[in-house]
Amino acid sequence: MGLIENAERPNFILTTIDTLLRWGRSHSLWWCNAGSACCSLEFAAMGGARYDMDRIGSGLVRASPRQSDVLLIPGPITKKMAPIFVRVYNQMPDPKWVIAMGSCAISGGAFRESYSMTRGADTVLPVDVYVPGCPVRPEALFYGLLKLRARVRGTSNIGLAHREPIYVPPDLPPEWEAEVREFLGEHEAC
Amino acid sequence: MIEDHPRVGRLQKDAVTESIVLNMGPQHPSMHGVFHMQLELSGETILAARPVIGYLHRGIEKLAEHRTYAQCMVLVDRLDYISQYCNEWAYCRAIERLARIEVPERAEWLRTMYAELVRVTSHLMWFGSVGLDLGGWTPVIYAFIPRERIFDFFEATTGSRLMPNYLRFGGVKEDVDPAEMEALHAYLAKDLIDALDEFDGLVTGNEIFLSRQRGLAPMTVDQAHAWGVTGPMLRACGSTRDLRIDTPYGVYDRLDWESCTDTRGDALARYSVRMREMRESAKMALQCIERMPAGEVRTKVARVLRPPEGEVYVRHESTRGELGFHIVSDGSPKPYRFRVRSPAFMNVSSLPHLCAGAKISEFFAIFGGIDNVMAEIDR
Amino acid sequence: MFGQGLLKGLSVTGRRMLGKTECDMYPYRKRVLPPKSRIFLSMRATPDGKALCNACLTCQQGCPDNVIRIEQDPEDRKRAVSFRVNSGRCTFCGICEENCPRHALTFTQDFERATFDKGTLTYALIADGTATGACVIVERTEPEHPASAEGGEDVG
Amino acid sequence: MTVDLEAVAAAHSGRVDREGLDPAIVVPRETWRQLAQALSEAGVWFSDLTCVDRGETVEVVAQVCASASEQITLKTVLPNRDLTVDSLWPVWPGMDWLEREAYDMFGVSFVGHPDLTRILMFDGFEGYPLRKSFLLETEEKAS
Repeated sequence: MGLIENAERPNFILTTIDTLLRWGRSHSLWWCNAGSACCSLEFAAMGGARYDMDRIGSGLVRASPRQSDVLLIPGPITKKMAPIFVRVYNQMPDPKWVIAMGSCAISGGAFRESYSMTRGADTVLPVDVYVPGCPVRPEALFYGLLKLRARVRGTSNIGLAHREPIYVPPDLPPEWEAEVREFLGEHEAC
Repeated sequence: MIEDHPRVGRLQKDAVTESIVLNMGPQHPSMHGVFHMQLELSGETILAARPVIGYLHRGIEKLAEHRTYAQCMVLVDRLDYISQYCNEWAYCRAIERLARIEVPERAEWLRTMYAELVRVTSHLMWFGSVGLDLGGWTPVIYAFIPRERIFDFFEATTGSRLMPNYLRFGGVKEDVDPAEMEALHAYLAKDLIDALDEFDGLVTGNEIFLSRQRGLAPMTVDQAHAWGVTGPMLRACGSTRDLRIDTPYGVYDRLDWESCTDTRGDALARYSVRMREMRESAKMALQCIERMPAGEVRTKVARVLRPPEGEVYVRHESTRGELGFHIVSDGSPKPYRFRVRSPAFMNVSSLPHLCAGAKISEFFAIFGGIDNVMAEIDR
Repeated sequence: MFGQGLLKGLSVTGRRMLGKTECDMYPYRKRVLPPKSRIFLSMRATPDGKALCNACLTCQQGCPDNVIRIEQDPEDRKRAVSFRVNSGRCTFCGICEENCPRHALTFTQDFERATFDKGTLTYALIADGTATGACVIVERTEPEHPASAEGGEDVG
Repeated sequence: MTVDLEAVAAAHSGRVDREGLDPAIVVPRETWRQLAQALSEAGVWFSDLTCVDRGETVEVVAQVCASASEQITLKTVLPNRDLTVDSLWPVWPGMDWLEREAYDMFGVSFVGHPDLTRILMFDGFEGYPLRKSFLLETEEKAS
C-alpha cells in the first residue's frame, strides 16, 4: 500500500482506491484494549451477547497493538502508566484512532486531583472521540464507535507516510523522556 | 551415534539453558487490567515471579481525606467495580459503627440481597475471565447473559449499572419497587439456575479444563494464613472462615445457607467453591426477597455527618475475601485517615509462591483463579 | 469416558445457537432505559423557559467532582444567571439530584453524547437567566415538597 | 481461643488501650516484633497493617485476629524524625506487601524486610503521599 501512503499528489485512481480502502477499514475496526478500570468491564459487556459489536465488524480485540486500529482507553491514566500508553500508541500502525472512554479518561474524573493521575488522556495521547459516562453504558460506547466510523471514512490515507512516525506528547514530563526517546531509537533501528 | 552428527552433537554438548526474564503486561489482555508480571523462566518453567502493581494507583486513600463521608461513597464504588454493593456496605458499616447509627430492619434485608446479587455477578465475571485465560471465548460471552439481566435490576432500582451510590449511612437510598422485585424473583428462581447449570455443562465437566486445573498450584491452610489469603481462595483449602458466619452482620444469621468449602486447595477447588457460591448467593437473595419485612429503609442522619473522634476497623466478607475499612475520625466532616484493606491485594501477593515451578501456560490458569481486580489492588 | 464433558459443552452451545437471540440490535432498536437511570443531568423547567433552580448552590457545594458551576444574579440571589455542567468530569453519582431542595435537578436517559470535541461536554442548563434546550419541560411550577432545610450545612 | 490482652501487653512493656471501639495493645517499637512473635505462636493470624500520620508521630497499626470473631489492634508509635521499626515479615510472610505499601505511602522503614521498595508509585516519585505534610493540588471549590 506504499503507493497511496507515499503519494505526493493525489489523482483520480488513487482517490478512488483510497475511498474504497476507507470504506473497508471503517467496517472492520480492530481494538487494542489497554483495559484499565471500570469502563473496560462495560467494554467487555459490549462484546457480550446483548450489545454484540461483532455485528458491525469491530468485535476483534487484539492482544497486540501492532494489529489494531483503535486504542481504547477505558479508565484513568496514572502517571505510572502514561509512558506505557504512549508506547502502545506508537506501536500501532498508521492510521490509528484513540477513544477516551469515561470521565477518568476525559478529564481525570473523580481522581483528577490525585497525586498519581494525569488529568485526562488528551494530556498524553491525541484523542479522537470522547465518550462521557462513569461508567459509560455499552450503548453509549457503541454510539461513540459509530461516530468514529464516520471519521474513519473521512480520513484519507494519501500522504500518510509523511506523518511523524513517533508521537511525543507535547508537554513531555522529564521522567518519561528517557522512555520515549529509547523507544524512538528502537523504532528507527528496525 | 547422534552425537557424531556435526550440528546435533555440538548442540547437545555445548547447549546451556539460560534463564530468561519475561515481562508480561502491564498492557496485556490476560492481565485483568494493568498488571505487570516479571517472570524468570528456565525454558517453560517459572523459576521466580515478581508482580509489579500500582499502574492503576489513583490515590483513593488520600483523596478521601479531602471529601466528606458521604462524598467518599463515590470513591468506594470505584474501589472494586465488580462488587460495588459489598464495598459500600463495608464502608457504611464502618461509619455506622463509628457514629453509632441504627439501621432499619428492611434496609438490612435489602443490603444483604444486593450484596448477594453482586456476588453472583462478580463470580460470573470471574467465570468468564477464567474461560478467557484458558483460551476459551465461549464462557465470557455466556457469563454476560445473566450478568446483564441482574444489571437490569440494578439499573431499574438504583439508577446505575455499575456505580450505584445506593447505600446510605443508616439504610439505603430508597425502597425497591415491588414489581421489580417480583421480576427478579422469577428470574432468580428459574432462569439463573438454568444458566448456572448451563455453565456447568459448558465448563465444569470439560476434560481439558479439568486436566488443566486439577492439582494446580496447591495451597494449604497454614500457607494461606501466613500469606494473608482470604475469601474463596482460603475456603478452597479447607478452612471454614467466612466473615458472614464468624462476625454476623446483615441478616445472614437468619438465612438458610451454608458456606462453601473444599479441601483440595488447588485451582480446581477454587473454581468449584466459587461455582457453588453463586448458587448459594442466588438462594440467599431469593430468601431475602421472600422474607423481607415491610418498613422504613433509612434513618435520618445529618446530611453532613460528623462522627465522634475515634477509629474503627470493620471486616467484611467481600466477593474476594476480607475487605477491611479502617477509618480514623477527628470529629470533622472529612475522614482523618481512610484505609482499605483490600482482599485481592493480599491474594495476589501469594502469586509468587503459587506459580513458582509451574509452566508458563499454567500461570494464567493460576492467575485467573485468584480473581483479582486491579482497581482494588492498586486503590 | 473421555470426551463426554466436551460433547456436553458442545450440546450447550448448540442449544444456544438454535435458541432465541439475546441481542438488542442497538442502533436500529433502542432499549428504553428505566426512568431512574442516571445518564445526563438536566433541570426541570416550565414551558415559558423558567428553570426551577433558585441558585441555592447546594448542588455545587455538595458535588464531589466540581462539576456544576452556578452564577447567581447579583441583584436577586435566588435566581441563577447561568448553570453549567461539565459532564466530562461527572461521576453520575446523583448526589446533586438527591440534595436539591426544590427537586429541580433530574437525570435524562439520553446517552448518545459521544463527541469529537471535549469542549461540547460542558453544557448549560441555564444561560442568560433562561432554561436551555437541555432542560426537561414540566407543567408544574412549584416543587413537589416545600424546600426542606434538613441538615442544610455547608459542605466544605 | 482467647488471648489475655493484659498479660501479653505487660510481657512486652506495653499497655492495653480500651478507649476505642476495639481493644488495642500499644507497645514501644523495641518489642514490636516480639509481640507479634508471641501472638503468632499463640495461633493469632494477621489481617492488616497500615500507618496513621498524627503530625508529630506516625502510628503503625496492625489488625490481627485471635479467633474468627475476635479482633485485636496492635499499635506502636514512631517519632517523625526516626521512622524505623522492625519488620513483621519474619513472623507473617504475608506482611511483605503491606509493609512495602506503608513504606511507599508513609516512608516508614521496616528493618529486616527483604525487599523494601516502592510498590504503588513509580520509583522516581518523591515524597510520601499519605503523610499529612504531602499536599494535593486541589482545585478551588467554586462557591
